[in-house]
Amino acid sequence: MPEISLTHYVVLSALLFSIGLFGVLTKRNAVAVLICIELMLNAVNINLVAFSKYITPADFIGQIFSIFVITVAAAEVGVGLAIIIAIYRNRLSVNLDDFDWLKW
Amino acid sequence: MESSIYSVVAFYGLALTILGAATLVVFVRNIVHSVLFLAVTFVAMAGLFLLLDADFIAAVQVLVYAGAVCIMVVFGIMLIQRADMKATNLFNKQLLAGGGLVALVVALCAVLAGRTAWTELVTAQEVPANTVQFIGTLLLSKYVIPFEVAALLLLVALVGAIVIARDEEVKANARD
Amino acid sequence: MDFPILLTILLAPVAAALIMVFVPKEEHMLHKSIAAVGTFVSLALSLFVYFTYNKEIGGLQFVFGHDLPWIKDLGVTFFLAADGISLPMLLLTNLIGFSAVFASWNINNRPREFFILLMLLITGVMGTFIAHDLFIFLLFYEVVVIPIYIMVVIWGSSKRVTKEYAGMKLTIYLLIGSAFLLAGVIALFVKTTALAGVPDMSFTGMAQVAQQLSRFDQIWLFALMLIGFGSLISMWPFHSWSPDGYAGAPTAVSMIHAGVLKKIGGYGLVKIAVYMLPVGASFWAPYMAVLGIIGVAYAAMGALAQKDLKYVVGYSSVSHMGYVILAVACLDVIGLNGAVANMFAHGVMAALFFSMIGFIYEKTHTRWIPDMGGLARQTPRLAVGFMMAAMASLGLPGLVSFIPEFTIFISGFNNFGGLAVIGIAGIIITALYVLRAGANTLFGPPRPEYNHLEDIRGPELVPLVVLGTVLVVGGFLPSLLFDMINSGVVPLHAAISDALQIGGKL
Amino acid sequence: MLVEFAMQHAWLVPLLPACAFVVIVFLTRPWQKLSAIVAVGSMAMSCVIATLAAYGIFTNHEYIEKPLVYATRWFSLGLPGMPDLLVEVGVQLDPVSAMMMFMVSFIATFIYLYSIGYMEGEEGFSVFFSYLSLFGASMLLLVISSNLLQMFIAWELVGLCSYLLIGFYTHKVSAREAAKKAFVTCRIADFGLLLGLLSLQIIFGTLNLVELSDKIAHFEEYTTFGMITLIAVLVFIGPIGKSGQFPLHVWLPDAMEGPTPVSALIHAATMVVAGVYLVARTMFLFHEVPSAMQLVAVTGGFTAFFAATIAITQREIKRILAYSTVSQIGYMMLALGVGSLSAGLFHMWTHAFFKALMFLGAGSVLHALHHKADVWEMGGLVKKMPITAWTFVVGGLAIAGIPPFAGFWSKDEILVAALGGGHYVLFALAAFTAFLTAFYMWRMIFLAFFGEENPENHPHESPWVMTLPLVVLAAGAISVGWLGTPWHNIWGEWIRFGHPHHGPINYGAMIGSIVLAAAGIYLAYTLYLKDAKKKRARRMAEWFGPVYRMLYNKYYIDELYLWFNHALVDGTARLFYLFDIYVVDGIVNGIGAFARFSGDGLRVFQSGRLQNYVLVFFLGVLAVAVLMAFSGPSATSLLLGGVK
Repeated sequence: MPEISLTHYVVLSALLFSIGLFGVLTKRNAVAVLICIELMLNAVNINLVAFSKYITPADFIGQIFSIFVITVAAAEVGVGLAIIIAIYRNRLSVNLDDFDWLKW
Repeated sequence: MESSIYSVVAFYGLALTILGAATLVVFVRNIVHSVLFLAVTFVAMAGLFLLLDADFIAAVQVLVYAGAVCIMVVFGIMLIQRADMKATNLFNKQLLAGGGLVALVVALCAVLAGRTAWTELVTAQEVPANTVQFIGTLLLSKYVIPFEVAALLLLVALVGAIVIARDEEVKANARD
Repeated sequence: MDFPILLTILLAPVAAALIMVFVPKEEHMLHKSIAAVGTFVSLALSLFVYFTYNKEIGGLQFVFGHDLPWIKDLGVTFFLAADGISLPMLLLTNLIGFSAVFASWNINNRPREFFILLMLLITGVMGTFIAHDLFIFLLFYEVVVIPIYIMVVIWGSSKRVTKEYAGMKLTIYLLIGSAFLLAGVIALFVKTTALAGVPDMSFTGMAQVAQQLSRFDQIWLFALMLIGFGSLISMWPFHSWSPDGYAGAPTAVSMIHAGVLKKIGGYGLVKIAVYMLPVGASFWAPYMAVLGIIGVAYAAMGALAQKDLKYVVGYSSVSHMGYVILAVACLDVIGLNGAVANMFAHGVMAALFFSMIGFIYEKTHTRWIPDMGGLARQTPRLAVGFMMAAMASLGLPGLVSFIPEFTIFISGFNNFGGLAVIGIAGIIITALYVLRAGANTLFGPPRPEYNHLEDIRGPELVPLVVLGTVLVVGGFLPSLLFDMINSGVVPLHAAISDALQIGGKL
Repeated sequence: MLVEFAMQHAWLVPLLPACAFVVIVFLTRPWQKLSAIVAVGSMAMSCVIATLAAYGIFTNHEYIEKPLVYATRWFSLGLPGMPDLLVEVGVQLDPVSAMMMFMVSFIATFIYLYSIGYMEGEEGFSVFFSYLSLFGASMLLLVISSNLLQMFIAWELVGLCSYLLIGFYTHKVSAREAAKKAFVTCRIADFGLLLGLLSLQIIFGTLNLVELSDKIAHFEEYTTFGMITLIAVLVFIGPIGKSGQFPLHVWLPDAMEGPTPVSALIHAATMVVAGVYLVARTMFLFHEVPSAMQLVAVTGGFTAFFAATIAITQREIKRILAYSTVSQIGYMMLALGVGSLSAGLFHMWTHAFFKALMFLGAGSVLHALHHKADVWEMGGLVKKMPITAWTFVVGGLAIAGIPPFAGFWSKDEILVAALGGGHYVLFALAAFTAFLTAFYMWRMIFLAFFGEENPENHPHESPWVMTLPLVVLAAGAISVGWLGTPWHNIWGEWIRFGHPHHGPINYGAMIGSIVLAAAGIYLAYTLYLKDAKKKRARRMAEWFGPVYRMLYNKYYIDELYLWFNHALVDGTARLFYLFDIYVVDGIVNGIGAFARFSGDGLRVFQSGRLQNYVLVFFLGVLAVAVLMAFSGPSATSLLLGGVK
């Protein structure tokens, strides 16, 4: 009987994180990058909740932490989108390859 | 420890959905489709949280991510993209380097996951049945300061997002 | 210990700067007046201090804040004090600072910012001269560097090199110099604290311990300090910032820089490096003498080849600082007296020179000597100031710079013999380039394009009057200057000799 | 009573003109006449005090051996009780300085007076008088100095005044260059003098004249003979420059660019003889070193001859006088060098009168002819300017050495001294120079004042302020030599170094010198007046073509110096400058460039793309994770800063 252990969740989380990271590194569209960051944050949430269940079930540390992560993620999406819109208004583009201003 | 066959099946099913949808998020060429698969991922993840006895998180997940975030992203896309949504979500030149890096991350994670003695960490304790009550109590007692700070953060993000995204003309009008 | 007069002197320009912050920026005249009042308060008080200092008793007087901890664990106190070496320098700073305000009277590009920075600059320089704590000394020194950069880059002028280059070179050179200095000071601090057990950053406290350091330690510590102070005083071969920097800087900065800032190097050499590390100093003295003499001859020759007035004076100041280094290397009473006195004399002279060149540039829009001539006819008062500075530069007796040079020659000739003769021969080359510059600028047929020029008048006369008076009075009454310096040098020399007797045995 | 006062307050003598300088500069500059009155008045008062003080000195034999010294501390270094360096300033009165003080103030008074007429209507009239006052003050300070450093200061200040006054016509390029040349040439000489003074200070610990003379009398206790010789030579370099001796004489003829009263005062009567005065003052030093004395004598004798040969061919009236000055100072040096201080200073004394007279006469002529300076373009001026001409003739007779005019007695004494000392070559040179002097002086006089009038000129006699000094000085040029006749040598009694010298009267030398002088005048008379129509002079110049050209071009020494200055000094300077820009500064800029280039190289990694940075960031994260995972707790604790 294959039992679902902590390891399964951790591996799932790692894979999801990797997919998100891949997207962050390789997508051109700024919105896509933002989405992929959400994926990475979710991967972390899986970890947190899984640890909460298997290691400290009574303390809810993991769950509360993940609530804060969700909060931050929401805020991040809001501000991130605002920035993207502002940039788009100036440059008429959301292609990250067009933006290399960090050079200066 | 709970180990019904349903939970095993449910886990694999949800895990496959999550990974599959996430992969599609990254690989589809239309940004709107990406967002759609993102919503799928989020919903599947809510199921996963139920499996992990985290009812409240699961609810929040559906409300915040699947609901608010996805809708917001779609609005964002509507504001900034052309009418034609084909080939709006392409890869850049870093594809190979990114892939290599991700492979390394995966490999490292695999090695670490294999090496870590998880069983020593795991307790036999059960998750209390009513999670919402505990979380509510904790958030307003032990974690009240982070909670308030988070509230403040949201407020600042709200104001900030408006300020950043607001149009110059709108600003000029507002001044008049 | 009643009225904190040194602190008042130090803070008067700061107060002026603070007031200026709250004055609307269109009020140009008001800004200039506030700056003038601020520097005048400092000048008047420092004159008062200079003449009430008790030379019979000597030592540190007007002490302030020796019990005011700044950083307790490092033994740093906000220790201000004046002795016979720092008082002439303080007076010099204020003389030049006061004149510099009037030399910049015609600045109309952001005068508020200019004068605020100028006040900070003057404060920083004063602070280095009256600080009696090594840390505070360094602190004030760093305060000085930044305003200079900004002032050069905004109000400077580009000729052979751009003002950006000049400002950058000046700043970076001085910062690198001060990095060596800082390394030396930190090492010195670590060594003395290890030796004494308690940290003490005050000059006297530290010196008492430092003089006991082993010969080897003293030698390498002194080398670090020599590079640091050497780049400040533009010792050959660390001099190349000086001509370019002065050429790029606005008049007031050139005046303060050549007049007093450079002297921080010489002052530090005497009051910190030599005083604390006499054994190291005696080891390096011959090398210093050689570098000083090279500096004298080399820079004088360099000045001879110049056609830009500011470059002539820039090289000439390197040349004059060579004498100071030679004098410090002598390590005897006459030499040290001569070194400090020559710094004072050169400060007055260089400031007058730069202010006059500044006016010439302001009026003719050129500093290129072949483009000028006959200005003595059109602007006689300017010519008088220029010639006074020129004559002081070539060490004409009867002006303030002769006696210091004479004492340096005595001491140098006594200690280094034939080598010093090369340095003394510098007076011939100096005469040649100074007279050439003066003659070709001021004399000869007047040029019609300068017929409309207005002579300096009103506030513009202040630098000439103030500095010119000092030049002449100091020339005929050298005891006014030398009695003061002597009261500081004699105890310092006694301490050095005692330490040399022990010879760094520890 | 008054004499007492004057002797005790001799410091007023330089102070009064100094005050006049200040007053003119700051107060009376706008009022020309007032400025002139201030200058002349202060100098006249100085002259009165100087005369009284001199009277006091010359009526008391005691002061010959023991000078009257008032001195005070100027500054000192080191402990008050036992200073490392003590410099005093003071007044030293003895026959030598009293004579000089009187001479300078007396001649200066009349030249100031003359200047009122000469400079009338010139731009910068008041400034001119302020400079003159400053000069008077400095020169008198030099004369009464009790200390060599004080003397050096005054020495340089008179140099400054000379510079300012030579370049007084600031708009003239030639004046500017001449002034510069004068200053720099003197500066080179002063370098030597300064080294000498430094050595004296270091070895003997004092620069006070009285103390020095005591110590140098037994210098063996302090230093070696070689050193003292070197010091004497170094000290003598100063006078070589200031007094226009070969090879630093080049500035003096050029100095004639200044207004004529300046030439008379500074470049004939007073400043240029400061070198002679300095040697006289430091005779105690030279006396110890025969070889230095020899050097002084030879330099003087050679310069006397050398300058006279140049003077023969010159055409400008003031240039001829300038070379004559150089030549006459050579005589003085010769006298000092052969050991006769009284003869040297006696010639200085008489020369001051007749040479000032001649310069003022030349000034009067130039004033009348509107600065036409070529003697060949003058002629017959005696009819229109009788006072100027006849006083000039008096000067000519005096300088040529015709008795009983002043120059005869002093020149005779020099010749006798040279002969008495056994310096036969120098004697022959000096005698021949006497002949040349008579010749070129009278050549000038015949050409300028006699012969045919030049119809282009419209001369007129000068006003009384100019002719009065001429007459007074002419009287001096006649009579001042009677102080030192061989039969009754009052001069030698008072002004001497060591014991007074009473040799037998050498009638041979006396008659010989009269004959030579007469021959010179006669030759000039035949060539330029009697047979002027025959153009013999022109033909002689053609016969001796190369020699004539060489003399006319002053032996090409100026060209040599100019070449040296341009090619060598400027070339070296240029070289130094290029070295500075390209090597020293090159290293500095090289370090800067290194930083910039390495920055440029590293900038490649700074793509500016966000995702690029994320990639690198995660590479770093990965590396840290690998390190933490596989290298055990030590690395982990290192990374986490020791936190478990």
